[in-house]
Amino acid sequence: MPWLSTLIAVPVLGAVGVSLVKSDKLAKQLALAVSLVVLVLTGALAYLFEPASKERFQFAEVYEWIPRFGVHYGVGVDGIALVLIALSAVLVPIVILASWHDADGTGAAAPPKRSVKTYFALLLVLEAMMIGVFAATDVFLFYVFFEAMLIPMYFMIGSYGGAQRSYAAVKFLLYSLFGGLLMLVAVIALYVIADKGTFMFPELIGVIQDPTTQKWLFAGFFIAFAVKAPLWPFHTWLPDAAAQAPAGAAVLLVGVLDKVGTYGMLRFCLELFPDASKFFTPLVIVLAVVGIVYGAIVAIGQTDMKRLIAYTSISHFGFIALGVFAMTKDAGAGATLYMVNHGFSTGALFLVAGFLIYRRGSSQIADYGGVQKVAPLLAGTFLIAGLSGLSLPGLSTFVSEFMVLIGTFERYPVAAIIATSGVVLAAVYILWMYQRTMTGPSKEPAHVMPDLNWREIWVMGPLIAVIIAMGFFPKPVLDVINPAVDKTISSVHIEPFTPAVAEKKGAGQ
Amino acid sequence: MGETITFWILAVVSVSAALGLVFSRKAVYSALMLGVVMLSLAVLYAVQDAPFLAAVQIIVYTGAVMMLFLFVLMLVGVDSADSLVETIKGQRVWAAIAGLGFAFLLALGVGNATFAAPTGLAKATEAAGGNVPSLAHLIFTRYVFAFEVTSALLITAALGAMVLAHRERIRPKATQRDLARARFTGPQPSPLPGPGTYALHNAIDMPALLPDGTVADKSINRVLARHEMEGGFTPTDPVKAALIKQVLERDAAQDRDSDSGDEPVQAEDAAPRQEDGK
Amino acid sequence: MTTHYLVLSALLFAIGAIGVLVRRNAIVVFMCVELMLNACNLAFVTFARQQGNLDGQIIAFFVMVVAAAEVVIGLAIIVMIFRTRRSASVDDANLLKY
Amino acid sequence: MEPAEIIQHSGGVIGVSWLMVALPLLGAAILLLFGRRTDRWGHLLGVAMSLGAFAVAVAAFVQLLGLPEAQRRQGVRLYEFIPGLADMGLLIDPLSISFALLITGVGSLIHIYSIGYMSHDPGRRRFFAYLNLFVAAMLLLVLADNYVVLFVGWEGVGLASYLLIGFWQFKPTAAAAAKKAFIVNRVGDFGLLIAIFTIWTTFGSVAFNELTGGAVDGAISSGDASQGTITAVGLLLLLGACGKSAQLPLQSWLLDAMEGPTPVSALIHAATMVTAGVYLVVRSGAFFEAAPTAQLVVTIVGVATLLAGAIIGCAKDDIKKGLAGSTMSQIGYMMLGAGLGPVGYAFAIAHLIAHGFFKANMFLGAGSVMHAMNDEVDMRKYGGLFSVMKVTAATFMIGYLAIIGFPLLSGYFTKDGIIETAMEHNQILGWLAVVGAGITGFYMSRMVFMTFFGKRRWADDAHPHESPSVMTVPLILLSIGSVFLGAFLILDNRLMRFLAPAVGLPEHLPGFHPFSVPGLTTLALVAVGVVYAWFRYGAAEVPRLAPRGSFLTTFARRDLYGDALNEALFMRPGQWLARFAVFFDNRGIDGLVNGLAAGIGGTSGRLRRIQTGYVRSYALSILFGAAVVVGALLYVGNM
Repeated sequence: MPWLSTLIAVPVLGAVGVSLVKSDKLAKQLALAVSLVVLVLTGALAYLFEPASKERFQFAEVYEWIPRFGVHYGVGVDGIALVLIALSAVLVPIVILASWHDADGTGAAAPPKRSVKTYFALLLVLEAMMIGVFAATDVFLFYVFFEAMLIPMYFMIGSYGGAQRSYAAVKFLLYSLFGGLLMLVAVIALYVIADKGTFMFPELIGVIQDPTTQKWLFAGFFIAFAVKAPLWPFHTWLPDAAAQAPAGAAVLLVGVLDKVGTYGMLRFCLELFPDASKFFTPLVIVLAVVGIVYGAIVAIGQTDMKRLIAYTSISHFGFIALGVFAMTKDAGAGATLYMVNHGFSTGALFLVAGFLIYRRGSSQIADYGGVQKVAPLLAGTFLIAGLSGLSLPGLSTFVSEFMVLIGTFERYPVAAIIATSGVVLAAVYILWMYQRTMTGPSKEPAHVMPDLNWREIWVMGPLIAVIIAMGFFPKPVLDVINPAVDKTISSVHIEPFTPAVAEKKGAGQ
Repeated sequence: MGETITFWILAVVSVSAALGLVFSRKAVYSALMLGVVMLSLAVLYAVQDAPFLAAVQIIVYTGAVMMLFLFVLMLVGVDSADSLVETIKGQRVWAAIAGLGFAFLLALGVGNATFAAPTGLAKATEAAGGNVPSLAHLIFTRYVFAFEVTSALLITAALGAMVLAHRERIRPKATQRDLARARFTGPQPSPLPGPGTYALHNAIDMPALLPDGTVADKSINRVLARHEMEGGFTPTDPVKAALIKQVLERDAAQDRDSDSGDEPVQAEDAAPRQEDGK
Repeated sequence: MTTHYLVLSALLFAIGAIGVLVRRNAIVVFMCVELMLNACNLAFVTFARQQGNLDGQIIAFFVMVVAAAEVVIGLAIIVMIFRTRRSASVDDANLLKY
Repeated sequence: MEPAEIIQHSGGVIGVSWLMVALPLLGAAILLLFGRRTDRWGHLLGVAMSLGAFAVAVAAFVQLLGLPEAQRRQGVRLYEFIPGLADMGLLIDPLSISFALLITGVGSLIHIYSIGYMSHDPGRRRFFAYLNLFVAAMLLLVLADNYVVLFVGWEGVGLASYLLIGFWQFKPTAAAAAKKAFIVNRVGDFGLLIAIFTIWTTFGSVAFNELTGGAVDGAISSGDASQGTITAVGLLLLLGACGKSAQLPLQSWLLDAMEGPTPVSALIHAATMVTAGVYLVVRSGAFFEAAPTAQLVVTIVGVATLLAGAIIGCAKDDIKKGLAGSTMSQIGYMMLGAGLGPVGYAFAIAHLIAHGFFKANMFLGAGSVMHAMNDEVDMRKYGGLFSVMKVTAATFMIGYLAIIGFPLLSGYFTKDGIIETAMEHNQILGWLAVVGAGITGFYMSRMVFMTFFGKRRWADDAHPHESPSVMTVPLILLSIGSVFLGAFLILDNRLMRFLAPAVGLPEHLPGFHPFSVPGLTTLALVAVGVVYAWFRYGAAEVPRLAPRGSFLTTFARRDLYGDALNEALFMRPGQWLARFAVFFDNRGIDGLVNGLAAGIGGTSGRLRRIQTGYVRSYALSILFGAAVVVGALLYVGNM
């Protein structure tokens, strides 16, 4: 059975269906059903996946697409891609449920009513693109999905967003296109220079040997990914886009779309251009560390909730990039796990912030206060989401952040130490936001700020359950990730880390 | 030798006529100058073994096309002279540079080439027995398709001209009834007071007096009044000056109230409005 | 001799071009265009004689025909514009800008 | 004697010792998940879970006692936590079980006390959920068999502390105090994390059983780890300990933490969590013993904090803050002890356990007083309470006598042990510790005299009464512990020998010298402090409004300007930096991007003007183009 093609096709067909049905309510229900079908299919896929398999990509499908240029429709997953696809598949139903009224024109800010069907159809199209981009094993196909993803997101921000939506949407699109075009140049150059007559990723590994060529091609890919991720200093589109996008779209934007950047670094930059990666590592690590500290400090200074969350993500993307380029197994696996965990944790934060904003109609922190008193459940979920944002042990993000830091410390202690200071700053920005919004005397009567309703509990419940479960028992996911990361790291040909007292391991007294 | 003389005479004539075409102020003169150029060229065609073209040049161009130009000139207004003030900055200088440069370059190109003595068309026309039959032969054999297309083009052009020039009335013609209604629904059903109705002066810039002796605002031509005040041409008659000043002050007060736009524009606007009202 | 004809043709063409550029009356501009076409025709005829080939004359003939069609349409348009705008200045029709 | 090796074991109660963590965790989960439905019986469940954990701890303790000494370190491996890095495993050894007993024992008593104390609070169920969460996290901290799991518990208690300090979140001060506690703790955690990283990269393991003294010495002697690395590990661990245990320079959060309900102050900020730093130092003894510099720093930090805490305690009128200063000071003693090697460990742990009892006792007593006085905390509005609340006063007095080191009570034995051991190591530190004891005598007496004796300075609407028995019974139990525990643990070096499998045993066991010079000096100084306090606060009139006092008083009242220093050094510059960063981001980076966009837009806007709409301009450019083409043709043709 062509699993991956089915996974891509189902949401696309679902989107067509959603846009054809008559009533808005039916459209929502259909969208939710389709996304749940995708989730079930992904579950089956994950069940059938064999982490220990010798094959690099499982469920592989390859068909010729443009034979003249060796472009294939090639899909397949390894552990890294699988967990990211699973992340998308889990997040989309949650986002659909959370966005139930986003396009209705209800809510305290009284946004104008917009087409509900289009919104949910766009969500499903986006899901298909996200699955496609992670599944693609053909570099050209990856590029196509990479760019095609922008379109539904552009419309979701541009037509369903806040007051500054068109500015944000255009900024998002231009930034991404800028990076994407550099990548297109690099993709074409890769094809021409490799001279293999194919765009298939597995066949292109290790083909480029010339160091200078590698550096140029690396730069082309890397800048695209750095814009996407986003890495400091290419980050300023993210706060605008995330703050203006409706909460659900912001979740997918920050939670999944941006992961394509770090995923690309891990998959394409490291494997296709190992020498250039090593050459550029100091630069990337500096950018990542600057991003970690800088993002955190700017987040502390924010007055807008969604912008604050966006800046925390910039800090977290610094951690992921740091993990990817530390090129140790712990850091690599940690970075991959971080991509997944960050999706859940930031997703939860954005969604709770969205619930708040839906009730009160403002994203300014100063407009809130004492919510805990009138809506304890809302405040509680906000706190848990926030705590996962500051990597509290016992919540999933801790495991990944710890692995990234420890893996980085193995090779670059100074960078790791500076990055660890992000841990302190994270406490400042999250808890200060919580203090300003949730604690103190309450600013409004209870009827303005009702507690979570059942739909919202169903949105937050699974997310929090996943966050806590993976915080205490990350092994199943790590078992899937580890072999794939090992393969990636080993293709960089870098000395593996050994502790100073390796030979005494287990000696004891 | 005869050809050389003909050429030089006609060259001078045609170039001067062309210059006249460009530089004469009146379009009719330009048309006539163009006619001169065309006729000269017709002669030059004839000299160059193209009698048929010379005839066509005279009949079609000078006869039909030039007449068309003249008709249109009649329609548009034959007696209007064009303003020769250039509005686009630098257009003339650059046009001259580009045009002369272009001519120079072409001349350079032509001058660089060395031509043998003209072959002449005697040989080419020999087979068919003359210029016209030869042309006919070519047109109806090798160029028959182009010829047919041209004919289609001509028909289309004729139709197009008819369509374009045809004027369609979009709204029904206004009847007397309509005019009357428009007048009475407007702000001023009665005629505006004429200058000097109760006046001691017979002047357009003199305000009319209403029966009670006050000034009728609307009877003052604002443009004239303002011009006089601003230019310092105060009327010698103190009564007149006072009246004009009074009206202008009232205007200024109104301008301040409406506080929109800058004053000169309003002053210009004021005049046509008044005319329309009348 | 051919050179002379060709230089005359170039000169007329350039004068026509300058006329197009400096005159604002649409009808005069049109006349200048006709002048340029005629200059071309002269070159065609000259080359026909130079080469001993009638094709040049044929082309000149077609140019005349097309020019006639063009004049018909062009003048119709001018008349129409004049009706609506009470002006035949090419500078008045400047809506096609930034 | 070196510590014993860890044996993987899973039999008996020790095999299910994970229940100690799981039971309270389950309690917390039930109380939080099922919400208001558990309001009626939630507190009972909380107490039951805590008692259950206590029962498991006692059973495990008994089982451990039944084993020969060499087998008294039992590892329980639960599952792989982070593959390749750390297992989720517990370590049951004398050190951890001592802590477990203290945590579950005192914890259960405080749970019971809270039933009464929180009976009128609408959030009582939530309170018990957080308390259970705390107990679970604290047990995970002390039972962990490696640094990663320890860190999980370490931050878990931080979270519980955050939640409980900010329990009354509608009070802005409480919310701010909670945040401050968490953030300052995170600074310490930063050190702990880097210590773990360094340990991992040096030794390739984070498990305690591979990080023995032998392993550390071996690494140093084989050159795999430099002395500097080990010292760095020690100092970083100390930074972590300072954060959690409110030692200088990370002490500032503890006084603010008194915003939480009093049982929280008793359990977390006196008896258990704040002592986690001492536990960490003792548990990491292998590193400190190999790094004398780090050990010296530990003792210096301990002494500095014990003096600072004592001085702060002298000037506080808020009874809880006074006790908090005292807690700082006492943990300073423990830290001092923990920096003195195996002998010091035993005294430090003994003092820790005894302190857990008498300080919890006094905090709960203070809570009882506040309960009686309409939540008034200002001691200047107490006075003469002895006669109206006899049980509370009596138990408080016992705790008081224990802490000042009244002969034969707990503090006498444990504190004296630390002082004597310190004296052997370093005379200066020893004498400073003696001075600290004297100050302790003063400020604790001041507290007792102001609260229970002298004239009644109550507010008009105050009607003090004795607390219900659900509150007084725990007080009585704790005061019994305060009386006897010290003697029990110290005499015959009982605790030292019990702890030996975990932390090692010194060559010469110290004897008990009741009449040594330091011991007698301490007693004399304490007596001076008590008498001076009597003259100032017992015999003399205590003004209802605090007098302005000398510079020293202000210095102490302002927490030795710790907060001012933090504000000047970190908070203000931090805020400024954040504002600058935001400005830089908006105007600098984003400004650059937007400037670029505006530049392109502006250029296009200007270029657009070329499109004038005049046909003649366009024609001109066409002619130019044609001329260029002709020129180019000529040029090419002539080439």
